[in-house]
Amino acid sequence: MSKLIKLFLFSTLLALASSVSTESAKETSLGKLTYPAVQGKRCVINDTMEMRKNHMNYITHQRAETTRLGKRWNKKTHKNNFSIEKCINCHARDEKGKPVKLKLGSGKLNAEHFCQSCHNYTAVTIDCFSCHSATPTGKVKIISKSKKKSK
Amino acid sequence: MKKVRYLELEGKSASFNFLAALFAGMAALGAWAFFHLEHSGHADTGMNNQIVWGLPHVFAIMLIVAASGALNLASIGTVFNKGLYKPLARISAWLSISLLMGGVIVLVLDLGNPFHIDYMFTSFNETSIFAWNILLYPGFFLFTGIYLWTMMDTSKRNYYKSAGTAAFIWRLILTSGTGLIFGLLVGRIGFNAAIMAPMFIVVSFSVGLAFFIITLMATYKWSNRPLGCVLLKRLKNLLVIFIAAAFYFAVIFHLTKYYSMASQDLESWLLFGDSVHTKLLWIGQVVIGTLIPLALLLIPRVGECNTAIFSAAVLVIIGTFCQFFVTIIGTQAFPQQVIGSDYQVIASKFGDADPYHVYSPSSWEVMLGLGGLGLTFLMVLYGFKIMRFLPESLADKDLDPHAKSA
Amino acid sequence: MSFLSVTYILLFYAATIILFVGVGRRIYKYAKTPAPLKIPTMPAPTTKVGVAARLTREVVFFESLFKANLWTWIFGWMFHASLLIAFFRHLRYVVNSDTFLIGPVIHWHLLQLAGQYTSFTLIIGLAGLLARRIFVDRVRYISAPSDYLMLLLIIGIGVTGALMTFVAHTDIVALKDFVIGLFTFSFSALPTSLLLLLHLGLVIVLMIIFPISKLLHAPGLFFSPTRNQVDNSREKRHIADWAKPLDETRGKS
Amino acid sequence: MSELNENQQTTTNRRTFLKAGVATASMGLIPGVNLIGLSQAAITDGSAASDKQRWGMLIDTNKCESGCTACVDACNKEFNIKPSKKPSQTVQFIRKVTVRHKLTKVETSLPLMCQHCENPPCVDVCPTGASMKRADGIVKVDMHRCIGCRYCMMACPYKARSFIHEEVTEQMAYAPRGKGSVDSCNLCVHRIDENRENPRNPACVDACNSKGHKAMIFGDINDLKSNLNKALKKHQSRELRSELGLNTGVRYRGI
Repeated sequence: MSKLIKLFLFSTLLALASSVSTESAKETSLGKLTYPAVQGKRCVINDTMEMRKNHMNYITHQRAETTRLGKRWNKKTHKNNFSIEKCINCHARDEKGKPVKLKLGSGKLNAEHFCQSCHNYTAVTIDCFSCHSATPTGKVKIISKSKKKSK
Repeated sequence: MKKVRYLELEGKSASFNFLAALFAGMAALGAWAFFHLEHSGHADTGMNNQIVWGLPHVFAIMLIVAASGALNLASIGTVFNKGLYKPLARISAWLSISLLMGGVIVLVLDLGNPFHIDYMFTSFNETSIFAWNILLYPGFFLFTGIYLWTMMDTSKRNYYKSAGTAAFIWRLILTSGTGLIFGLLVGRIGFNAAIMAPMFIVVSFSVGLAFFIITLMATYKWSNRPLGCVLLKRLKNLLVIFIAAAFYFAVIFHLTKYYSMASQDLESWLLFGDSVHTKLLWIGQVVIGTLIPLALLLIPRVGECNTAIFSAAVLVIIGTFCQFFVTIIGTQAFPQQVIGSDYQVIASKFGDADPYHVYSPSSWEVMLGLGGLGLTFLMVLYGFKIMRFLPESLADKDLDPHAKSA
Repeated sequence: MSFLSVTYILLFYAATIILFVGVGRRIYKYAKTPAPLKIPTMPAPTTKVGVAARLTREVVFFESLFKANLWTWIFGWMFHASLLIAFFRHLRYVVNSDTFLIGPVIHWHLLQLAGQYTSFTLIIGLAGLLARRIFVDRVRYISAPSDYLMLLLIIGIGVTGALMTFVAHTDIVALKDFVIGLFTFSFSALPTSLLLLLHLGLVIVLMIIFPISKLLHAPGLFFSPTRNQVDNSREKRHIADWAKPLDETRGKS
Repeated sequence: MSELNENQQTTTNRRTFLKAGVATASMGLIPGVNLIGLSQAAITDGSAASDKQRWGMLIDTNKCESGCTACVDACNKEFNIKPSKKPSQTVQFIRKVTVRHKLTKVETSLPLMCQHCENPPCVDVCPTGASMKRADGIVKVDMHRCIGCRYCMMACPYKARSFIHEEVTEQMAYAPRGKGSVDSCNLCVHRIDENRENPRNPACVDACNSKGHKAMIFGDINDLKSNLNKALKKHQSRELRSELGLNTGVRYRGI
């Protein structure tokens, strides 16, 4: 047992020494992903980490209220509108604001699609788009050319 | 009465391996069909917006109904204290569990969104008899499982009778529930009838017993175990009564439906029309499923304790299949009265004016149904191999001596 | 990169080395240990194919446990089957949606749905095994602290995993970056979530403990003479390797 | 079961169901656990559909032209419904039927769709509560819960529902619809929810009006000032399959 402990202590020291060199973050397949910012209102929750973790909780909670009780949030004025339509409308676009389709011509899922990019990376299937439209409608105004997705 | 010894099947014979391969193949077909339909949607089935429940449901309902009927033999032994049947109780209970598993699997795999199945338990709609049925199935597994356990574990002998009674009551509720899936369809003239519940129970008696007889005779024949004629004759007499009772209920059902003006069109089309359902009803249900089996069982002849009983049981299953086909699909096939009894629809793009809706099942549906059947018998086969369900001998001399005089 | 991330990275490498070297050594030892006698549990298969089939049944269904003790089998099998599904579900941290595994090998959607619920069956199975050690007198008597430790350790892993699925989600994109980083030696920070740290910490402990614990029954099963021997003692004389020279000298004399 | 249960059901999805138990067990143990259910309670500021309203329709079959399918076409366009490969599997929300009175032999043409019953059999039979009635009387399908058992189609006296047999592409953003679920007319709920005080007509009604037939009047039955309420008071109307006592929201005049 004492051997193990020694090994760990040694490892930790090594870690501290090498932590500087491992600092540079690597580019994963996600690193390439860009999406435009939309003019005016900020996104519902301006916290990428929070949305990455809990987007389904926000969506599922509100979808029950919308579908079953008829609670709809004004698409333009309400900031806490988690309708999937609104998500898609801003996010499923390329840098020029053009809609990005979820499925490529061959029927294969498009890893460039905003939702699919992460889901593709983490191999989690999406159930939403068997019913919901995954393509934006209308137009959005783009202010910044593109924003690198922060790691 | 000798103490009954139970022994597993050895499971090494060629016939065993052949059957195992056959049933596994059937189950694999079912799985293939499921994954195909899950991918392509129900577009590749013969079901449509008129015939919304098709062949898979016929298979599923028949297996589920047969499941509760197969438990009958165990109930007669335990609840009604008929000693002759007690050695059959384990086979009976295991067969019923297997049949229910096969049926429920088919029912579930036919769903449009099988991956939403968890909502069945998390958002339960208490006004839906279907939702109640979904609770009744696990309950049946639980009660029958406990019952089986009390039979096999001698230390739990004290609970044997109460467990058997509970399973018996549960199975009656279960089959009533299955019948009421159709009996409570207020909008469909062809279903909506209280008699559906008892009719399903009586049908379960006959088809469940038929499945039991086939299983018993085939198993004992192939494993070279003795199976006495006295026992078979008792089963034969039971089968006669059940076939007759099921037929009686069917007659009353069709009679009342025919007598009511609301459903007379539908009934006269079913009984005297030119569709496949009429043929299935008369040739399948009446001739093959009722008259021939009754003749086989009742006309005195040599060797009646073997071939005749087995054939009759097979025919009863075929007949019951036809009956459910007509009940489930035939009733949907006749255009529904959508406006009111004072109006007749003469033109519609949605088939309301058709003489009847045509249903031609695809091979996927057949495969799904056969998959359920395959799974059932795979479970039966391996259950017999792994567990001590089968009495070593069911020869007359080894059974309850009082049975002979009774 | 934080001190915590670096620690976990190093611990993972250390644990992996310990696990593979340790288990490898054990397997080598098992393989070298002679079986002096022909002792397959009867009835045993008489051919090598039969032995393979028997071992397969043993691995997949836990056949002998089924025959020995039904309760233990129910909980044990439930736990191991859930563990298998959990393993497949965790594959998403190393492969992406384009993997060849999806489709013909694994029905991903089914796996995700099943995986959520098997976290419960996993915990229930382990809880049953723990209850067995606590409440069955005969088993309690022979239970060593390490028996409890193993159960509690895996229960801990299961519970923290389930909590991350159902209560406090983890940023799995960042987690995957971390895991991929371990494989490609281009390191990413570990997302700081207490549950995740606990979960991974317990996994590391399990990996380290594995080669010196009863969990070695996993590879050990394949080397157990009662299971892996052919019942051919009449047809073929069985001589252990170390006995061969002795045997030869005896033959000559 | 009605009101209370409806509200309960909306908040109970599988996640929260399972979460409740786990959360209770873990709250004391883990600091920083974010109970999403609690944090979200405050952000719902849309208003729910109210039972003070009941949406319905009066269809005057005298004004309905027999060859005209404007309502059906408009519906198919509104929901982007395309014909299936097998015609019998095509989705239909509304259809035109021609009926003949058994006694008088008078032939009448009328549109037939979900009748938005007060006591809908489809809602009673649905095992998961996916088939549902909103507080304002709209009967529709919550596809998130629909398991695709088709029992509602068996139960509906009007054959108003369709099963979606094949994959759907290019759904309208406001009207999700997908393979394996059941769907039906929802009175264009997306139009109603835009402004419940003065909603746009459903697509079929708009189409009928623009054709000049004006055979369909849509509105709030409970609103005494609505055209629908006035028309229903003025004219004798009937519900289809009235013997079932379903109290439908869609009424017919002239048959």
